[in-house]
Amino acid sequence: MSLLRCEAVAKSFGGLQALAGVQFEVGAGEIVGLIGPNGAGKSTLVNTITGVHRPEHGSITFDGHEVTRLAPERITRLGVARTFQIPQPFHTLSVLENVMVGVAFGARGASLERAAREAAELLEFVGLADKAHHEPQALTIIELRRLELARALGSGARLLLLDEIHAGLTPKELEEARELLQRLRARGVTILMVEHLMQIIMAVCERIVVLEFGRKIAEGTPAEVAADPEVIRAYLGTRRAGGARAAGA
Amino acid sequence: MSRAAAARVRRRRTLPVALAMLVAGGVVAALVREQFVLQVLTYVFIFAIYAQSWNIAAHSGQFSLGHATFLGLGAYASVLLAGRLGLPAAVAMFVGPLLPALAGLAIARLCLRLREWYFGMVTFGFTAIVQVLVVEPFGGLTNRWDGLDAAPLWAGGRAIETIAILNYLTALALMVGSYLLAARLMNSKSGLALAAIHDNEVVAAVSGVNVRTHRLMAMTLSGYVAGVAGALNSHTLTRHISPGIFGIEDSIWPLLYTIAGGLRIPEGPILGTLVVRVFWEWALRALGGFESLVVIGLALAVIVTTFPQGLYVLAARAAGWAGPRLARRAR
Amino acid sequence: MRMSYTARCAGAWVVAGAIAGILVPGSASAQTVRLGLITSITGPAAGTGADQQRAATLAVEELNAAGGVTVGGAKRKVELVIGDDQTSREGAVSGVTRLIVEDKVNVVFGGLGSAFGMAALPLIQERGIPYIPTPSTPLFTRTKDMGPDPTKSMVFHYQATGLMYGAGTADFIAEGLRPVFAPGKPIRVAWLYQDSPFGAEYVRGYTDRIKEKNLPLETVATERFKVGETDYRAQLTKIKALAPQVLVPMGFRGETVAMVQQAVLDVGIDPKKVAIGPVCACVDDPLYYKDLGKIGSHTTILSVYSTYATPKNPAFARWPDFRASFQKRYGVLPGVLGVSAYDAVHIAARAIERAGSLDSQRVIAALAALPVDKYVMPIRSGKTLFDPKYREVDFYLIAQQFFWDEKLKELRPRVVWPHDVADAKYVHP
Amino acid sequence: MGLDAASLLQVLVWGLVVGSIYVLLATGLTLIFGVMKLVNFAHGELMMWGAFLTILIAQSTGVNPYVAMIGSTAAVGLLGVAIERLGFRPLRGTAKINEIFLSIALILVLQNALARFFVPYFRENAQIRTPYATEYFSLGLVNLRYDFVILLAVAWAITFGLWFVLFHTAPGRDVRATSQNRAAALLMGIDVRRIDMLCFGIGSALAALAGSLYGVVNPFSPYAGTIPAIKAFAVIILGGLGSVPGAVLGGLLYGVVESFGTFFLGGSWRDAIAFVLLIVVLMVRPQGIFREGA
Repeated sequence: MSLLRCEAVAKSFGGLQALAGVQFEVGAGEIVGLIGPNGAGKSTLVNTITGVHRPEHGSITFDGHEVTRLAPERITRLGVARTFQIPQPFHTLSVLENVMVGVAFGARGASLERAAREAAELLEFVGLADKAHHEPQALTIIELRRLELARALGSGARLLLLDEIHAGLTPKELEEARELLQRLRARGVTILMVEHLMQIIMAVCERIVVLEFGRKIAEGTPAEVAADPEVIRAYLGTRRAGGARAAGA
Repeated sequence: MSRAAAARVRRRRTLPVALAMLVAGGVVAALVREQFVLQVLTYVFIFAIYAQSWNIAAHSGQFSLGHATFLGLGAYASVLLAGRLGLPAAVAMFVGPLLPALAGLAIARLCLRLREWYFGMVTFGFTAIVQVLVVEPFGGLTNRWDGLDAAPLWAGGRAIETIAILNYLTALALMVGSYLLAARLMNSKSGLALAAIHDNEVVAAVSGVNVRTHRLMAMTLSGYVAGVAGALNSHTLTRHISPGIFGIEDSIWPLLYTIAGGLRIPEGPILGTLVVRVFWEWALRALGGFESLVVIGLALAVIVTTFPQGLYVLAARAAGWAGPRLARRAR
Repeated sequence: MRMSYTARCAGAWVVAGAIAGILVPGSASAQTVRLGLITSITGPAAGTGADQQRAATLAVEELNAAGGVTVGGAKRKVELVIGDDQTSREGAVSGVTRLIVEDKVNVVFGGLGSAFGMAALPLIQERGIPYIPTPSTPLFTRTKDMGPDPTKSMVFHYQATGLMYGAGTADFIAEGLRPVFAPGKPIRVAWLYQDSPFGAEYVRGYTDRIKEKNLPLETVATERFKVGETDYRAQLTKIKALAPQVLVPMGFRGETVAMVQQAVLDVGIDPKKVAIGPVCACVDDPLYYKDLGKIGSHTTILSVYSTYATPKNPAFARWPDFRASFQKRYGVLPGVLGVSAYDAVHIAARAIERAGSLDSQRVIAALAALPVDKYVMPIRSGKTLFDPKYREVDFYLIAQQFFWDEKLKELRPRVVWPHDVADAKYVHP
Repeated sequence: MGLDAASLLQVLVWGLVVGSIYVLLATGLTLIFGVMKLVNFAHGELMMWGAFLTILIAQSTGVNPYVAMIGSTAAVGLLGVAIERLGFRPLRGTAKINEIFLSIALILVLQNALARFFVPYFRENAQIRTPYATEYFSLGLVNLRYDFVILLAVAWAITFGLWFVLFHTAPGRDVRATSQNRAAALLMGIDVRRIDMLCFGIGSALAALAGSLYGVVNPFSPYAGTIPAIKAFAVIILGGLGSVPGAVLGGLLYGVVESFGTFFLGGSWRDAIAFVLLIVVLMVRPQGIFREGA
């Protein structure tokens, strides 16, 4: 049974068609990878699913609810949460308060006291317990990503959209991240992850959706996708052209 | 460790600070016989309320450059209610500000998609527009540039000194009230949402915060509080209002006072207004003329370049009260 | 724990309050007669404020040179205390407050802007301090707050009002300009005036007078501009298209200079076809003659005090002496607002002497009963200085026409109206 | 009521003249905003310092005021550099609103320091008198004073010159790079602090020039700069922050709308009408005319 369903989703900026009729599903409990060259529309898709952008065409349903034109906070409260490619913490709030925002206003809508308790637990879960009262500026990039993850989890996510949370990690850190993903899955969270690192996609994802120029060009298991001639062409092709057309994050 | 830390978040002591302000204000009233000092302090209290209203909007990231809209509308509405409908000033003072509250709501609604400079400039523009509206289409009601005399809050029959003390105490009480309101708000769940919106609206929204409602709420509340300050000012100190209130100056004061004291800290506007205003009066007195204003400007420049987090954080650090949270807020 | 926090907070706020108390010094001296001049020392009107300050200082020096003021048999020195209204309403409130509650002056006088003076009026009424305002608005003594009995008021307005100027403008246009520009027909008049209480009253005085005397004046435009505006071209373009025969540019000095220049040079209103003026008496100041330049030839001004001309009538007899002493003391000539402040000092001193006391009520009574004396501003009525009905003064207005003086490279005036004091006829260019 | 072609054309000319001054002010502001992402509200005070220094230099040396403008523009440019070094640089990285606070403090300092010297000389107002003050020629329906022609020529020459420098020279490229991405510019070896200083200096110099030209056609005082400068902010917001074409188009639009607003609605509406325009435009395009949506 599918948790998230995107049907013919289209979105353009000015003259640029960022998404042109994207169609796919994510089943409950799955870990799905979303890949594609720079400018393929991955971040735009994440933004569209979470309500930051409104699509011109198509429909998005989450858990049976039509969410296509809902405000971002409504979608979040239904159980969709995300992280950002470049971590964007609330910089005047403490690490703990950052997570509290998610707990207090997400699907659970907790009181401040409960939010503080649960946020502390989540920080423990992502390994930031000792930084609870630090300011986000004091965190490393990896810690910031974990903070984003905790905030997203705090909002009661059943579907988690992870936007390139593995970029620039060392092998050891990658291993830790992978382990964290497994633990997330153990909590029953469905994951749609945008990723450039094929290594982790191949290792973690059950299914992969490939975008190019705003269109889905392939979908399937890691092995199927890796063998798809379209995908190979797209990847080799854009390496040369360079990533000039970055869709807005 | 983490649970203890979590518990600490909620512990911001506002009631003792409010009580302390009341006590200190009362002590000053009892000891100081100098009329002029009382008058200056009454001004400080009223403008601290006004600055607090700006601070509330700023806490949600809505940095208004045209707060005089609300100050002025509150004053006009209250003065007209008292003058034309014969409402007691004490009642009009709280009913009238519903108009600026509504204006705050309307402006916030129109400006939902705007932030930073865009928001600031549009709010500034509204002040200029409201001024023309007050003068032109509503000129019959508002007496155009002649302005209106405001009914006194504390009626005659009493000695002038008594009225001055009553004005002082009223302003003090309302200032403490506005402090409690702001402090409670900032420490509440809504306050957390406003802070999140201040930092990043998109992330706040995808964390489940209803950005729209909170922005509207903050500006409506801010408009109301600013309106009360405007009404209080005209019924106690100036006793006269004119469209000049919708000028640049009155939009600048709350910003100046709040930032000097400590942005997004409920104590900030109060300390800022007190210190800046008293210094201002002193400099005008001691030096006089253009030189005094140059010195005031230089002093303000030094304050902001050396203590960009404001005087409250400076004072709190000196007294050893400041946690990291306080420093973060003021950034 | 909690108590100590409260105590610490309270301590901090008390310290802050104490700093407030220390920083704001208090002073009072009972030995002198203290006259408080409220005027613009800072802000956009500071230049004219300085003129008032100089004129008032001159008057105080004259009084003290004569030994001071006799109060109850003893001579007391006069002390001038300056309050700065910062050219703003808030500034006026704070400046007047300081004069009254801190400096404890016996009389408050002076001021340039009607709006600033009016903003401070409630304070003065509350405290019952004798007040001789010199801005022009008649509201000082005509507001309903003065109560049904104006003789209880403590305000004595010493300046020609906008209403008087407006009426004088209508009279001068009808008697002085119409015979030249529209003999036998209604004359077409366009206004460009300051959007302020002053401007509004000025126009009100003008329209009231037309109605009252049924004057053959047709008002074709009443354009306004905001105080501080420097570009009047759009309004002047509109006025030009309406083909008026008289253009009345009404505003402060800098505004008037710019209006006349922009009308003639930029918009192309031809002074040969359109009479420009009379401009407001409040601009009669040496700088107006200097700044306006040759472009102002043949324009007119309605004056209550002239910088250079002296009409042949006893009402204007004090002008040459006053100009000489001011010039001697400061090296420049005063403007009309300086003159009113100078007079106000003498009036206050005289009233205090008559009262024989510094008690506010007695000084007010003495002011109300003052007879005419030889002051500089020309007074028409003769007997009583302050009109008992409104406590205004009926000043003698004259109209002057400007002519270019090639030797001085400046404009100089000739009195052209009213006809009984005129020393020249109006010249059509 | 005066709806003839001559009047309308004349009003358009007044709008373009005022608009050109807004363009100069706004270009300076947008240049500063581009690299430093800050707005100096004391821009109008720098403007009036420019006008004052021009009149001072012209009167004391007897040179043509248009020549004196070179000196005053350079002097205010240096003043701008000093303000950036001593004032705005220490505030980098703190709350944005602190920069507004500082510029308000600067308004107090610059305005009153100017008034201190200005008032004894000129009292309330001064005007820069050029040798051509009474010379004009007729362009069919409209009259144009030589001073207006010079104003338009200087304003547009400077604007195009700046555009050329920005888009066709190496320093201009550095400025644009810093404007687009400060961190990347730093990595590319651009001395962004020098760019800051340079742009603040040039922006201030443009303000001084705008003030001098303003002082030729209008009376000015130490207080006359505040409103034009605020309108110049509105202009760059209207055009899109950091956009030079936006500043140019916005400035002209503002001048013209203001002029016609005054003509049709009356002088009371002069300031408000321009803000109505701003608000209407921002309701449709929240990011201004010439800026891509975020």
